[in-house]
Amino acid sequence: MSVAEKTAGQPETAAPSAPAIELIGISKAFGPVQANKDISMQVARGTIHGIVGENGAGKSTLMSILYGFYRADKGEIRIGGVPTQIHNSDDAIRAGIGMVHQHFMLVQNFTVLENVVLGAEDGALLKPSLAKARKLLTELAHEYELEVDPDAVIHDLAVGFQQRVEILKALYRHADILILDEPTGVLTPAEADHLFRILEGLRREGKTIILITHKLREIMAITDTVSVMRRGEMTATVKTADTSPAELAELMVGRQVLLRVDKKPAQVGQTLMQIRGLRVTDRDGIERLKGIDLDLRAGEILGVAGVAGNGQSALLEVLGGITAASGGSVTLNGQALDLTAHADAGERREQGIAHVPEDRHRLGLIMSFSEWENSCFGYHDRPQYQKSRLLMDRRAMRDDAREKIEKYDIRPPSCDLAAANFSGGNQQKIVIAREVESDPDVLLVGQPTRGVDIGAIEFIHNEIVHLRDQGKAVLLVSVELDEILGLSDRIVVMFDGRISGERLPSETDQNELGLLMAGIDPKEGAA
Amino acid sequence: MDLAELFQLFDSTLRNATPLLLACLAGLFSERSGIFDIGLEGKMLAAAFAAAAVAAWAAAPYVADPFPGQLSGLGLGWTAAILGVLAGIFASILMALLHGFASITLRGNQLISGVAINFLAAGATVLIGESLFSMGGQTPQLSGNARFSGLDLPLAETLGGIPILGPLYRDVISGQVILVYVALLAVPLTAWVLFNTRFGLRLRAVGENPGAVDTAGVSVVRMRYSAVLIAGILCGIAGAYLSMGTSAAGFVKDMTAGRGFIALAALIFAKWRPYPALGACLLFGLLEAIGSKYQNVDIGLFVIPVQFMQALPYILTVVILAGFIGKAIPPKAGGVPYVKER
Amino acid sequence: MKSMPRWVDLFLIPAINVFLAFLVAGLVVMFIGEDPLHAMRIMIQGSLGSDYGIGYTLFYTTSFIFTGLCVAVAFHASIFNIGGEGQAGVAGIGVAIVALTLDQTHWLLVLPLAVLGAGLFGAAWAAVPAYLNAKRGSHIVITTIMFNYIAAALLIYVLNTYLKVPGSMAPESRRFAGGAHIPRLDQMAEWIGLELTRTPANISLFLALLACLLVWLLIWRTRFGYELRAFGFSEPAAVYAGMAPFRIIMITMLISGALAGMMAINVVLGELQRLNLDSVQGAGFVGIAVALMGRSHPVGVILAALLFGVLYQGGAELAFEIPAIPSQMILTIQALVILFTGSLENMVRFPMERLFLFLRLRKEAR
Amino acid sequence: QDFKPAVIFDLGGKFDRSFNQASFEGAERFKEEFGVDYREFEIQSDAQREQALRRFAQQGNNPIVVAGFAQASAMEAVAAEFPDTDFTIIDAVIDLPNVRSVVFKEHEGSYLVGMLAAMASESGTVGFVGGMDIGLIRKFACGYVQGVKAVNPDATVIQNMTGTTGAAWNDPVKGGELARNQIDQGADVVYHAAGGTGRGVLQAAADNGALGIGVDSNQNYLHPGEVLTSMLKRVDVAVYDAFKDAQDGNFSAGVQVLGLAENGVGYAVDENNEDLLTDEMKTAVEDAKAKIISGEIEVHDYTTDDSCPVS
Ligand SMILES: Nc1ncnc2c1ncn2[C@@H]1O[C@H](COP(=O)(O)OP(=O)(O)OP(=O)(O)O)[C@@H](O)[C@H]1O
Ligand SMILES: Nc1ncnc2c1ncn2[C@@H]1O[C@H](COP(=O)(O)OP(=O)(O)OP(=O)(O)O)[C@@H](O)[C@H]1O
Ligand SMILES: [Mg+2]
Ligand SMILES: [Mg+2]
Repeated sequence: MSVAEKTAGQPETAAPSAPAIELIGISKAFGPVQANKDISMQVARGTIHGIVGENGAGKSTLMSILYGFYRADKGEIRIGGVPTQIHNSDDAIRAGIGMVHQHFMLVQNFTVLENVVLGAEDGALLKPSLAKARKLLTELAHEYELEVDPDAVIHDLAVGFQQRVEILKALYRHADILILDEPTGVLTPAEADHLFRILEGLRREGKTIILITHKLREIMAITDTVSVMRRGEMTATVKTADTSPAELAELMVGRQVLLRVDKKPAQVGQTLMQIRGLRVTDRDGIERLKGIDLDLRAGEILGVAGVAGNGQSALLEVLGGITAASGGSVTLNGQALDLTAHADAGERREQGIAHVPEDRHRLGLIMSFSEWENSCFGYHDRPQYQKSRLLMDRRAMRDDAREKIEKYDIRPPSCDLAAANFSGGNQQKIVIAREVESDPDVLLVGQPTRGVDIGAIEFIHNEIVHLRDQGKAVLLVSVELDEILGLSDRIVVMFDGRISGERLPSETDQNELGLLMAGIDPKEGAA
Repeated sequence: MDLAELFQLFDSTLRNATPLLLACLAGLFSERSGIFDIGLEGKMLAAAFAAAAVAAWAAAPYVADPFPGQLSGLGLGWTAAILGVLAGIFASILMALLHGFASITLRGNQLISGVAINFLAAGATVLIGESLFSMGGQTPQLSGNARFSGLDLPLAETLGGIPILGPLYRDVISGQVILVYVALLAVPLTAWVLFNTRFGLRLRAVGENPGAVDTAGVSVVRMRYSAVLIAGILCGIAGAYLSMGTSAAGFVKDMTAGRGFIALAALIFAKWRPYPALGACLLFGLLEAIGSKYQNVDIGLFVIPVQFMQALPYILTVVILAGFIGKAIPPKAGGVPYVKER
Repeated sequence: MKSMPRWVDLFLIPAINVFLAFLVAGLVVMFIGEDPLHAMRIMIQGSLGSDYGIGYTLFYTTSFIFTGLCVAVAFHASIFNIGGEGQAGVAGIGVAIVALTLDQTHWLLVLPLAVLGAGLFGAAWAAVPAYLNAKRGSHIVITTIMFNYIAAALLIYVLNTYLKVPGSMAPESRRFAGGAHIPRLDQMAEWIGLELTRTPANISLFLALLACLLVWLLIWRTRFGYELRAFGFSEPAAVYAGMAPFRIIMITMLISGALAGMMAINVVLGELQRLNLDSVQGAGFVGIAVALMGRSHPVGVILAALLFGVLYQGGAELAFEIPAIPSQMILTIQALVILFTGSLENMVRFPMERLFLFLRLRKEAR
Repeated sequence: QDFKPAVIFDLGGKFDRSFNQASFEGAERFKEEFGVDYREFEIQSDAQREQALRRFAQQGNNPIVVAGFAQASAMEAVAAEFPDTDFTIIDAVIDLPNVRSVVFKEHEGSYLVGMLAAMASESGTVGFVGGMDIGLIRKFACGYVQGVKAVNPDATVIQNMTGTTGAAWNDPVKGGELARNQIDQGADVVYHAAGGTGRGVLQAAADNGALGIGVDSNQNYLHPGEVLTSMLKRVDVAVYDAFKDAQDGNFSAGVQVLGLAENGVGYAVDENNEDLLTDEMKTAVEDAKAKIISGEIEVHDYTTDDSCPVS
C-alpha cells in the first residue's frame, strides 16, 4: 500500500478550539546570521504540518527553538493556546513536545532502553526505571508498530531503527506534539512508508506532528498544511490540498525547478570495470561483501539499490581504495586493481576512479579547511597543484576552486570560506565538482543528494548525467528509489552482501525493487 | 622469593597504588563527563598542602601568646586529621571549580586549563606555605593526631594463622591507613554509581553525546560541574593521603612527583572503566614496588644498571600498552566544549 | 562569518587577558606584602629594559620556541606530544657526542653536525611512541609521558657511565672546548661593532626563527603539511583522500621530536657547553603551554615563547631584587597567564563579540 | 666600600632541611653575630646559575658563596671575569686565584655513621636511601658501607636510589616507601642522603621501629629518640668562614678539604639521641675517627675512581 492511498482517509478529529502550537514573531540570530526573522505560524491540533525550505533556510533552528534547544531572541510560543516559556528541552518536554532531530540525539554506545530512559528516569536508581521502561516500550512498540530490541546497542542499529528509538523517546515522555526534522533523509522507501504509517497512527490519536522534509512527494502525501521558509522567513503557509509540488518548489527556491531528471538514452560502450567474486571482511570480522560480480560499462549509470547495511557502503569503499578486499578481483580497462591493504585511495584516483562518498561530513570534506583546500582534496598530489617538489601551488589551487565554484554555482561563491560554512547542498556540490572535474573513467557516487534541497538535487543529477554522456561509467549507490529509478540506465539490487537482482529501470518499479531489497526475487518466486 | 617477601611487595603495591587510584577515579568521573583533566597532579598537590597545613595547625597545641614563628593551633585530637582531609578536599574542589568554570562555563580549552592548574598549584602551595610557616613552603612535620596511621582490621592476628590467606589478610590487607580502604571502596562505589544510578547514566551520556542529554531535558552544565566536583573530592583525598597518610608526614613542594600523570596513564590504560582502573593502578603500584625493591640486580654476567630498574615500570607500561591493550577509545565528547551556538 | 575584526581577535583580546593575569598576580604580590607596581616594574625592566635583560629573555624564548613548535606541529595532526621534555633531554646526548668529538675543530663544523645530532636523537626518542601509536594504537599521551621518565633514566645512565668526568662528583660531561662554542648574540653583535652585555642568548635564536619559518612553510605550504592538517581534522577523510596515516604519524612525530631536540643546541651547546642532568628544566612542559597559547601557529608560538621568556627572566630579576618574593611567585604568575590567556579567554571574548555585534548592527541600522 | 656578602642556593632551595639549609644557617649565623645583611638567591633553573653569579658580582657583592657542584662551570666562567671578587664554591674544585673551593670528605663522616648503624643494628641489616644515582651520593653510600662493614663484615647494606628526575630530591612519599621496603627486608637502621626525600625516610624509620640517620644538617630533632644520629657536613661552617674571612680581610683562595680532621664532617650527638648512643659505640667511633685522622684507617672515596671496594 502506498502512502498516498493511506492518506485518502482524512482524520476525523474535531476542529480544536485553540491551535496546538502557535509561534508569534519568533526571531533568532546566531551572531551576525539572522536564522529566523519574525516568524509566526500556527499548527492545528491533530494535524500533520509540513515545513519545507532550502538548506539553511532556518527550519531546524525554528524547531529547535520550539523544543527549547535554542532560545529565541524575540517572540512568543503558545502551546494549546497557553503562552509558554520554553527555556530548555525540559520545559518543552513538560509542555508535551517531542523532537526527532535531523542529526539523531542518541548516545551511540548505550542500549535502546538506556537512551529512552535517559532524562526521564523514575528515581535515583536505574533498575526500576529500566524495568518500567522495558514494559512501556513493549506496549508502545505494539501500539505503533515500533518494534526495536530494547537491549540492542545503538551503533549496531540501522538508521531506520535508530529513528524509531528517537520516536519512542518522545512517546515515552508522553509527547502530544512531535517534531520530525528531515526524518526520511536517511530512510529507505520502505522504512519511510513505515514511518508515515506510524505518523498517521499518531495523528489518529490526536497528536500534532510537524514534519520537515526536502521531499515534496512526502509533503503532498501526508501533510495537512505546509509552510515554506526562505532565508529565515516564513514565506507562505498553504493547505496541502490546494498546492502542487511545482508551486512549493518555486516558493522555496524562487525559480522554477525541474522535478524530474531529463536525460537522453544511454550510449553504452565497452566494459570499463569488471568485478569478479569480490569479497570484503570488515574489522570486526563480519563479511560485508560475499562475492560480487558486476560489469560497469562506459556511458552508463549503474544504480545500486538496497537497504542500508547490505554491503553498498563496503562496495564503494573497496572500489574507492579505502578498504582492502578479502577476495576476488577487479579490473579497470583490463588492468587488475590492487585490492590489498597496500593500495590506497590516491592510487585509485590515479587509475581513473573518482569517488563521491556517502558521508560528506565524515569522508568527503575537511570541515575546517577552506573551500579551495577541499576543492582538490584527494587530488592534492596532482602535478597541476605543485609549485615544486615540496610546495603546493596555492594560486593554482584557488584558481581551480574558483572555476569550479563558477561552473557548479556553489554558493556563497567564496573559495576562502571554510567548508563548514556552506549549506549541505553546497557542500555536496563542492564534492561533486571535485570528483567530476578530475575527469575520471569511473565515478563512484554514494547518496549524492542526501539532505540536499531540491534546487541542488536538480543540479547534481544533471551533472551525473552529463558525465555519463561523455562516455564515463557511473556507479550510483542510493537509498532513494526515486533517484535510482530516475537516474540509472541499469539497476542492481544488493541484499546481504550479494547482488539479489538486476533490472532495467523501464521494466521495473518501486514495488519490485522493494521486494528485491528484502531478498525476495519475485521472478524466481514465480518460476 | 618467599611468601613474606611477596606480601611485602603487595603491601607496598597497595600503598603506591592508593593515591594513583583516587586520582584515577577522579579523572574517570571528569573525563566520563567529557571534561579532560590533566590537572589531576595540581589538584592533588593543592590538596596535599591544604591537608597538611590545616592538620598541622589543628593538631598543634593552643598557645595563648605565641612568640613570632611559633605555631599556635587548635589543639584538637583525632578530629585534626579529619579537618585536614576536609581542607584538602576543599582546596582540590576550588581547583576543580576553576577548571569547571574555564572549561564548562567559558568553554575554554580543557588542556590549557589543566596545565594552568598544575602550574598554579606548584606555585601557590609554596607561596602560601612560605607565608604561613616560613619553612620554604614546607609544612611542619605532622605527628600524632595530625596524620593517619595504620589501622589494624579486626581478627588480623587471629586469622594470621591460616595458611596464605591469613598472612595476606594480616600483612597486606590489614594495617593500612584508613584512606587506603577509602580508595579501595571507592572502586565498587564508582562502578555502582556509574552503572546503576540515574546520575551514572547521565554522566556517561554527557561524555558521549551532550546533545542527547541536553535534548533529554537534562542540564549538561550541571552534570559536568557535578562530575568535576566529584573529581575534586577524590583528588582531595588523594592529596590528603600523600601528605597525611604516608611517611611524608607533611607537605614538601612538588611532592606529587608526577603521580597525577601516572594516574592519567592508568585511566587511559583502564579505558575509563572503574575495575580496570583498580587493576591498572595496582599494576603501576606493583611495578613501582618492584622497581624500588629490586634496584640492584646482579644477573651473574653483569649488574643491571639501577637506572634500568628505575625505568622498568615505565618501560613495562609501554610494552603492555603496545602488546595487550589495543586502542583506548576515550569518551566521544571528551575535551570538546559543549557549544550549541557559534 | 567573522563577528570581530581580526586585530581584536589576535591582539586586543590577548592583551586584555595578559593584563588581567597581571592584575591577579598583583593581588598575590600584595598578599605577600610587597608593592605590585614595583614588582611589575622590576619584571618588565629586568626582562626588557636592558640588553642584559633582553639577552636572557631571548635565551629562554629560544628554548620555548623549540619546545612550543614541537607540540604545535604534532597538534596540527591531532597528536598530543607531551614528550618534548624527554626528546630534548635525549637530544642533549646527541649534541654532546658531536661537540665532545669535534670540539677541537670549529663551530662552523660543529653547529650543523650538532643540529643533526640533536635532531636525530630527538626524533629517535619520538619515533618509538609514534610507531607504537601508528601500528599498535598505543595512546601517545601515555607513551610520551613514559618516555620522559625513561629518558631521565637513560640520561643519568649515559652521564654516569660514559660522559662523566672521572673523579668528579657531578653527573656532567666535561666542558666543550672552544672549538664547539657557538657564537653568543653579544659576540655576534661585536662583529658588527655593537657592544652588548654578555648573556647566554646565542645563534640558536636565529635557528629558532628559521624553524618557525620552516614549520609555517611545512604546515601551510607543503603537500605534507596539507596532509598533516587533513589527518588532524579527520583520519577517515584523510584515508579517503589517499593519505597514509602511518606515514603521517611517523613523519610528524619525527619532526616534532627533532624540533624539541633543537632546544639542546640552545642550552647544551650554547649555554652550558656541557651536558648535565637537567638541561631541559621543564621547558618541554612550558612548550605545551606555549603551543596552546600560540594556537599552534608559529607566530603565536614566538609571541607566547617571548611572553614566557619575559616571565622567566623578569621573574628571576624579581627574586634578585625582592628576596621576599619567592621564586614560586613566577610559577604562579605563569599559571595565571596561561589561565587567562588560554582557558579563561572567553571571559573577555564573549562580551567583546557581543560588543562588536552590537556596534555592527547599529551601523547597519543607520 | 661596604661589605656585601652574598650566597646562592642550589636547586632544592634554602629550606631543604639538608644541604642548602646548612648554607642558609651559616649565613644566618653570621648575620646574627655581626649584624651584616647578605644577599641571597635560590636557583630555579640552570641558566640562572651564571646569571645570578654575574649579577651579584656586578653589583659589587663580595664575597659570593655558592653551594653545589652543579655551580662549578658557571663559577668558572664568572670568577674569571671578576678577578677582584672573592668567590667560594662548596662541593667542587675550581682552580682560580680568587676562588676558594671547599670540598668535604663525606665518605669519612658517612663511615662513622655507618659504624654507628652497624653497632645499633640488631638484625645485621641496614639501609641507605640516596636521592639520585650520581657520584656524590655514591660517595656517601660507599663511605657508609665501609663503616658498616668495618664493624660487622657480615652485615647487609640495602641501597636504594629514589629516582631519575629532579623530583627525586622532593619525594618523601617515595623515600618513605623505599625505607619501608628496606625495613621489611630486615633493615633496622636507615641512612639517607636524599634532600627533601629524606624526610619520608626518617619518618618511615620512626614509624616502623627502626632508626634513621640524618644527613648534612643535624636532623636528630625531627624524631627525638628515633634518629640515631646525623652525618654532619658543615656547609654552614664553610659559609660562615667565607663570610668571616672576607670581613676580616683574611680571605684565602685555594682548595679546602674538610674532613674529620678539620671538623668539616662528623656525626651529631645531642639531647635527642644521647640515649641511643652507648658509651661503647661512642668510644668505637671516636677511636675510628682518630685513626682516620691519623691516616691509620683510610676510607675510600668513591669519586676518585668511581668504584667502591665493598658493597
Ligand atoms: N548552531 C548554529 N550556530 C550558528 N549558526 C547556526 C547554527 N545553526 C544554524 N545556524 C544558522 O542558521 C541558519 C539556519 O539554519 P538551519 O539549520 O535552521 O537551516 P535548515 O533550514 O534546517 O537547513 P537544512 O534544510 O539544511 O536542514 C543557517 O544559515 C546558519 O547560518
Ligand atoms: N554551527 C554552525 N556555525 C555556523 N554556521 C552553521 C553551523 N551549523 C550550520 N551552519 C550553517 O547552516 C547552514 C545549514 O546548516 P545545516 O547544518 O543545517 O546544513 P545542512 O544543509 O542541514 O547539511 P546536511 O544536509 O548535511 O545536514 C549552512 O549554511 C552552514 O553554514
Ligand atoms: Mg535543518
Ligand atoms: Mg540539514
